[in-house]
Amino acid sequence: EPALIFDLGGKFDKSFNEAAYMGAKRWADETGGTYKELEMQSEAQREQALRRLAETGANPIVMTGFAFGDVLNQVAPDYPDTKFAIIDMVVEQPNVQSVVFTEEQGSYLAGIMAAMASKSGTVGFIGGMDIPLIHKFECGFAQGFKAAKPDGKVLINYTGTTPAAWNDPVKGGELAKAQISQGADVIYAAAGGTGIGILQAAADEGILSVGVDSNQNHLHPGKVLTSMVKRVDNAVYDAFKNGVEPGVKVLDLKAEGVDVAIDDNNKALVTPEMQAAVDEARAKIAGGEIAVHDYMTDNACPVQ
Amino acid sequence: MNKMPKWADVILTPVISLVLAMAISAFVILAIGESPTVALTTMIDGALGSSYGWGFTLYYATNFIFTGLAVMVAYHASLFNIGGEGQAAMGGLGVALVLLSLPLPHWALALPAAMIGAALFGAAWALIPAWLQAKRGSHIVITTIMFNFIAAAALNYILVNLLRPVGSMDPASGRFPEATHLPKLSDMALALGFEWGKNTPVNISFFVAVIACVLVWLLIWRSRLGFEIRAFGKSEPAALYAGINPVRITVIAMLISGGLAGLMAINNVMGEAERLVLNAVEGAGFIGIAVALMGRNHPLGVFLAALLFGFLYQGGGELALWTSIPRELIIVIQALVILFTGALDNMVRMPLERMFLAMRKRGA
Amino acid sequence: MAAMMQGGGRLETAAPAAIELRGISKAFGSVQANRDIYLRVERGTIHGIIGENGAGKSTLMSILYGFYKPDAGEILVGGRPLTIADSQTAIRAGIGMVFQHFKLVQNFTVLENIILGAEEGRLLRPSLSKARGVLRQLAKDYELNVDPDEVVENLSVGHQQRVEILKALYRQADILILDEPTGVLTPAEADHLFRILEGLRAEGKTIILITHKLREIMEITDTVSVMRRGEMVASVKTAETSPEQLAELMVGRKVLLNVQKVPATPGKPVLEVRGLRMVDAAGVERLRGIDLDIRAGEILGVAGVSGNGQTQLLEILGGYPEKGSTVTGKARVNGTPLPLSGAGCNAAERRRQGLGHIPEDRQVEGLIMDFAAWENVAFGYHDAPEYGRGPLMDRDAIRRDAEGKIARFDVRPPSCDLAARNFSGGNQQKIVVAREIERNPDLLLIGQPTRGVDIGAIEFIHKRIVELRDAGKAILLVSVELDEIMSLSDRIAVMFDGRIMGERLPGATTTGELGLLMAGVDPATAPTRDGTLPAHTP
Amino acid sequence: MDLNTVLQILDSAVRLMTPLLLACLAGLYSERAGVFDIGLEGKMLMAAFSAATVAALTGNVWLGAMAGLLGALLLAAVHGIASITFRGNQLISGVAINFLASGLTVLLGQKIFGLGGRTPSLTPGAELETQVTPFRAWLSGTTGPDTAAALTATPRFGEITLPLAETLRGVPVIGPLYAEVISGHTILVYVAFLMVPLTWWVLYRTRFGLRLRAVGENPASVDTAGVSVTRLRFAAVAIAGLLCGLAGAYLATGLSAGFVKEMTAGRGFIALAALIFAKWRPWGALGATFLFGLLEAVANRYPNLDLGVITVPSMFMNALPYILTVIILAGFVGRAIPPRAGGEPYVKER
Ligand SMILES: Nc1ncnc2c1ncn2[C@@H]1O[C@H](COP(=O)(O)OP(=O)(O)OP(=O)(O)O)[C@@H](O)[C@H]1O
Ligand SMILES: Nc1ncnc2c1ncn2[C@@H]1O[C@H](COP(=O)(O)OP(=O)(O)OP(=O)(O)O)[C@@H](O)[C@H]1O
Ligand SMILES: [Mg+2]
Ligand SMILES: [Mg+2]
Repeated sequence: EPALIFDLGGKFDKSFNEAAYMGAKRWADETGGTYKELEMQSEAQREQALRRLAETGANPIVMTGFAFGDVLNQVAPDYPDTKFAIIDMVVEQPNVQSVVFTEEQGSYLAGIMAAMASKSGTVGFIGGMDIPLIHKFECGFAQGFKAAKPDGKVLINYTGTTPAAWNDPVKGGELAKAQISQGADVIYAAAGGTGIGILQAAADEGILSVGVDSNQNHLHPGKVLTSMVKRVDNAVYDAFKNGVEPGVKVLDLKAEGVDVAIDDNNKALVTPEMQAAVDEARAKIAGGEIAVHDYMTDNACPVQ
Repeated sequence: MNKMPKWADVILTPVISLVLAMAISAFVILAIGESPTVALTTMIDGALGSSYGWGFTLYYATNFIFTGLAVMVAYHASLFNIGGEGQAAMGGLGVALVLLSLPLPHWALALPAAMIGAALFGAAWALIPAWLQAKRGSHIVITTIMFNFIAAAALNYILVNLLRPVGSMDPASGRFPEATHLPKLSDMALALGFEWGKNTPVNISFFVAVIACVLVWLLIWRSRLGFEIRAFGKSEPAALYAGINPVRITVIAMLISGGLAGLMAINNVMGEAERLVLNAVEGAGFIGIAVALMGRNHPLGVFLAALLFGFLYQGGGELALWTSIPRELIIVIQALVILFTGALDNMVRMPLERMFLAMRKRGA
Repeated sequence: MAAMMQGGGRLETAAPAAIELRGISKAFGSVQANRDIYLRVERGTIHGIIGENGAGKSTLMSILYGFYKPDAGEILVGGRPLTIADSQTAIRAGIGMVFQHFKLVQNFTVLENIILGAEEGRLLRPSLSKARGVLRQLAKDYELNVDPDEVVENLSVGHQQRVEILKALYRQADILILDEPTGVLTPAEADHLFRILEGLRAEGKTIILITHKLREIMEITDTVSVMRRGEMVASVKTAETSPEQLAELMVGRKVLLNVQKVPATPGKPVLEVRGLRMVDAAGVERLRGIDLDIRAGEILGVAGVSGNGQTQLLEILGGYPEKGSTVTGKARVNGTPLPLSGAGCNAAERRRQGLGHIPEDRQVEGLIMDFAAWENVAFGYHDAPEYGRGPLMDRDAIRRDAEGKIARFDVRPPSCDLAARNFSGGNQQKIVVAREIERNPDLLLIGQPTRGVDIGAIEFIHKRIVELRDAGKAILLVSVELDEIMSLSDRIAVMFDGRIMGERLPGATTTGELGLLMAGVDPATAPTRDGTLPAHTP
Repeated sequence: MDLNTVLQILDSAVRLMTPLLLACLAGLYSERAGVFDIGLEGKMLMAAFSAATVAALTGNVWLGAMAGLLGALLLAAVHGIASITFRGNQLISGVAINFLASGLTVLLGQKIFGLGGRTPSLTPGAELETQVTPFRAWLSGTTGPDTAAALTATPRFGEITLPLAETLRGVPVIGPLYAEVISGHTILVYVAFLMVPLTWWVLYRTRFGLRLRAVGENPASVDTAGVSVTRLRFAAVAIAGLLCGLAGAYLATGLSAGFVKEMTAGRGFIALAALIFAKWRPWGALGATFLFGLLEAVANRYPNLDLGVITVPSMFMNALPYILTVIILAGFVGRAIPPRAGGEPYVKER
């Protein structure tokens, strides 16, 4: 029986935990199988949860979030017969699969679309807590935007410094309005539950927004330019269905791990040129012609 | 003059209150379509049913003892320290800096060093609000709230930009050297020849917390300084008349309070995570307020209340882990326990008092 | 003694009494505060109630006012039975009460305090303007002058009391209860109060007056009742009794109403104060150059209306001048200078120099009300080496010491563990006095030693003060009670407006002369009736 | 910084301060009556949740707001019973209420909507329709289609353009100020601002206000005047509940469109700080909350202050409002004296 452990944000975080949950659910619906899922209360439970699951014989055990990395490094060797998969972090153990996404690539595509949809030449990025992972989104987005509009401007905000930063739609909305008043007409929200407020404010003010992680186009049909989807659901689904292959699994653009979502809700917003530009960039990134810089490699972003 | 025997006040009242809180919790569980009996047995079993459960219960309790004592000491000086959260976070920074920068060969050296770091940083974070209150009259409640936010921001910055190992995704410090890892109670049990609490985070800090309870008790009820703290807390004009310096007492009480909150870090940061992570305190500073108030601002009460909250945390964690009951239910149960044992205790005490008075009258 | 009957005695008259209480009982937990009380108060009279601290006087009156509910008994107002469930009922029945501890809102104006609970309609403005008019009338009728727009906390206690009386009169009270009204008043204020009460009686109003001062009972009441340990032990016509008899009824033994002491034999100077000035935080000069000398073995009494700098003088000498104030001048104890500001100026340091201090307000300064008696005995001396070693305190040592003091000072109940709050005022004061006197200080500062204390305790405290003097110690006694000053002091200094108006010897002065000095008039230099200065007689 | 930027920042400050102001006034009523209230946060959260839930179920924001008031009132009643009737510790009661709201909202939300404690977004769209339609159907079944149609109000508070806003825009400074900052907010913002003079008037010009202030300073004075301390305190606590209700409703149905768990994000505590800062006075509350709103708006606007030599990190700008608050408190505001009987249960006899 497979198992899934969510990070502290919880199953319904409007972000990658929720996406993971969707993947597991899809697997359960399709196969009729059952799985265990755990939500933690505190840091100390990470290890507890992993060990207890391993001891009850769950296999594979999938967990979301970089914060598990350290603990998994300790726990995995004790359960050599159990396979683990960790999302968003590399853990080098013989029974661990590390699934990482190239968020910068997906964000790059979103950046191109934002640049082409923007009339003012100014777009915004709003992140949750100021942590490296979110800078990865920010940097990819900025690169894509600058590639399409070299003299454009990206406004950057982070919501806060406490976990409340992920659940503050009011502040998100206010930050969006602040960016709008500075001329932004497309805003990319990478802030969990806070993003709901950002998308809302953008819709209210009649500008476009970009969703994140799961496809959020439906939240405000015709007002969300696109969503940078990170297919955590696929990763979980795949792990549940096909088992876990130890090693690092990079889910990049080529592997359809990340992408921009285009569906009925935003079709009208995507012009043919935009579609063409995105397709072209996608092909070039896949082919290696465009190398999108990953913030994590040197803690720096080539564009401002 | 006492209306009922002491044992009734100390034991009967809280127990009945607890039962009431549990009854209402059961009702809430029923209302969301789950089984109260399953929930209760899961909680009790998971928290108290095995040495494993106890290991976690005591681990959480250790955190709450420190923050509870912190709130308590300040409270005796009539200072309401809401800043335990920030002070404990800063204590974590102190621990991390000590352990990452000093080459400490053994935990027995590392523990006192880390304790000094934790207490110093926690105390330093309480110093400014204390000084502002004593000298400038800015209200300690506001400043400590503000300092919680400021601590979060500072730690955010320090972890992401200064302490994070290069290339790591995780905004956390590197692991502390192996030699500085604190002995877990399970290891100590093994050394004594039996198995207890395998793989639980409870560690030697628990004993430090217990010793802290005793020391705080000595401080408050047996020392001259404690006498001054309590006297100042009860009446500032009287303190002046007696030659007690308000500025000195305010600052000292807050330094001790902040130091105690900071000390929590030897448990969660040094003992459990063995590195400093973002938001390591996880609200224990706020739980400390409830623990101190429910413990009637006495170390023994703090100890018992911390155990109760440790139980709720661990039992609740088990609920979230192994049943489909949402984890938020635990918060509701905690709230009800705080409400009934802490704020509605007179609802139980008043009828009890009447009963005992009537019994005594009949006896006399 | 014909009209007096022991134990629930009654005075029979035909007309319905203003108030009649029958069989009132009230217990607080296990304490029986009132037991089967009978009391009858005739209309248009002033009825006194006396009794030791804790005898149950305040409780009885609170029951009459609907503040407490009696456990048993019946209340008749104007001859008709009335269930007084709350104060509202009492007010409607025409009962007004001035509590021992005033029930005023400190940061409200006089006017606001007066209309509180008796407003006309939902808006304040009409009530306020009506009250202003009524107040003006009352002020004229009864000489009850207070500025209606002054904030209560800025008023002297005497004026605060006027506000309480006005509150009752504004509610058209026919029966006015005053609980220890003169405890905090100066003699002049007390006289003024009595004139008002007489005026009210002349109007046909009924007054119940609780006091510890037999002089006042004799002076103004028509009838008097005595309470002891929760019971009413006697009710008599004032004209038919004497202070000695009342005192004996109250305490259950004979009481010496006058201090017995031998003439002082002053030794070397202990306290020398020169040019002491103090400007408070608000910039007001409170002390304007004080010079004082006290020798070993003498009591210097400082008389004066409260608020003329006595508090500041005691606080500065005690080592804790008001925050933000500036103090200049010089003071020496046994020849060693006392620092008047900075680090050396604190109360602990003063105690080490041999100063003792009985503060003016035992409940705010002298005691920690929630501390047990034994802790309060150590309060202020908690650093003393005999109370422990190093940073820790030795509870047993302190308790042994406290038990001794409590026994020697006859504190009742003689319990070390009872919180200060649960002692009566007199016994609280005894704890403070015991603590300070038994330290054998070279100089003892005393502020209002017997305020609100019953006569038994007053006798006791006075005796101890004189004993300390006879042991060769210097004593600075500040009191607003002229009787106390006159009977205890070896020399009397009168303070007015931050200055010493003059010094007199108790044998060579009169209360009249002191009263003039207290009002800022020096009879020696005051213009005589025809405007010429009297000749100086050195 | 040009005028436009200033206006935008002020506009943002007004929105950000509104929930703080309402909560601050709530605390003012309660604490002026002598009942400490650290449960502002919880009451706001509960109100935000109930408002969003009912608005989502009925599609009517007014019903939502009513529910918000009710939700907060319920918790206020708990606080009253604990701290007035049973003379419990007011701080503990407040802590408990915060926990209770934080847990109950998610628990109930998950039970009702299955969205993990979130309510559906209150913008017309698929998510909302699935919630509202059954309610309308039920309503037209019981009362006929007319009422159902009448209930098709918006699920969210809209922005109100004040009269002449556009006409006056041309007038220098005043015009844009009126059009940008004063006009164009939801009704609750205006309600909040009107609450300030209203509160002042109630507190200082009415019988109720006089007694309320008295009961917070010296309850015995009120009791001996024959007025019920209990009734007064309950009234104050209830008003506090209603104001928290408005604050919560504003958060969930005015500022944003729906409830998200923990969405109050510490605003109740900031309101408490503002209350102390304001020294428990209505106009002070306006000033203090405006300051907090303004500081946050400024920090939002300048997330990465580039000082040439160094770029101030975003964490610092996020903490700036708190740092400035400490500095201002230390420098400019003297000792704040709380209502004297605050935090003490009133006990006549022990
Ligand atoms: N609120 C109370 N709670 C409990 N016991 C009380 C209370 N008030 C009074 N008592 C008890 O009732 C007794 C009578 O008190 P009361 O205040 O009536 O005395 P009193 O005669 O007014 O004394 P005093 O002269 O000091 O004013 C006290 O000894 C005390 O034990
Ligand atoms: N909480 C209490 N428990 C027990 N007894 C009390 C309590 N409060 C007051 N008393 C008793 O009530 C009596 C009168 O107290 P009260 O506070 O009315 O006046 P006081 O300050 O003692 O007297 P005074 O002003 O006359 O010196 C005292 O004898 C005291 O023992
Ligand atoms: Mg009395
Ligand atoms: Mg008394």
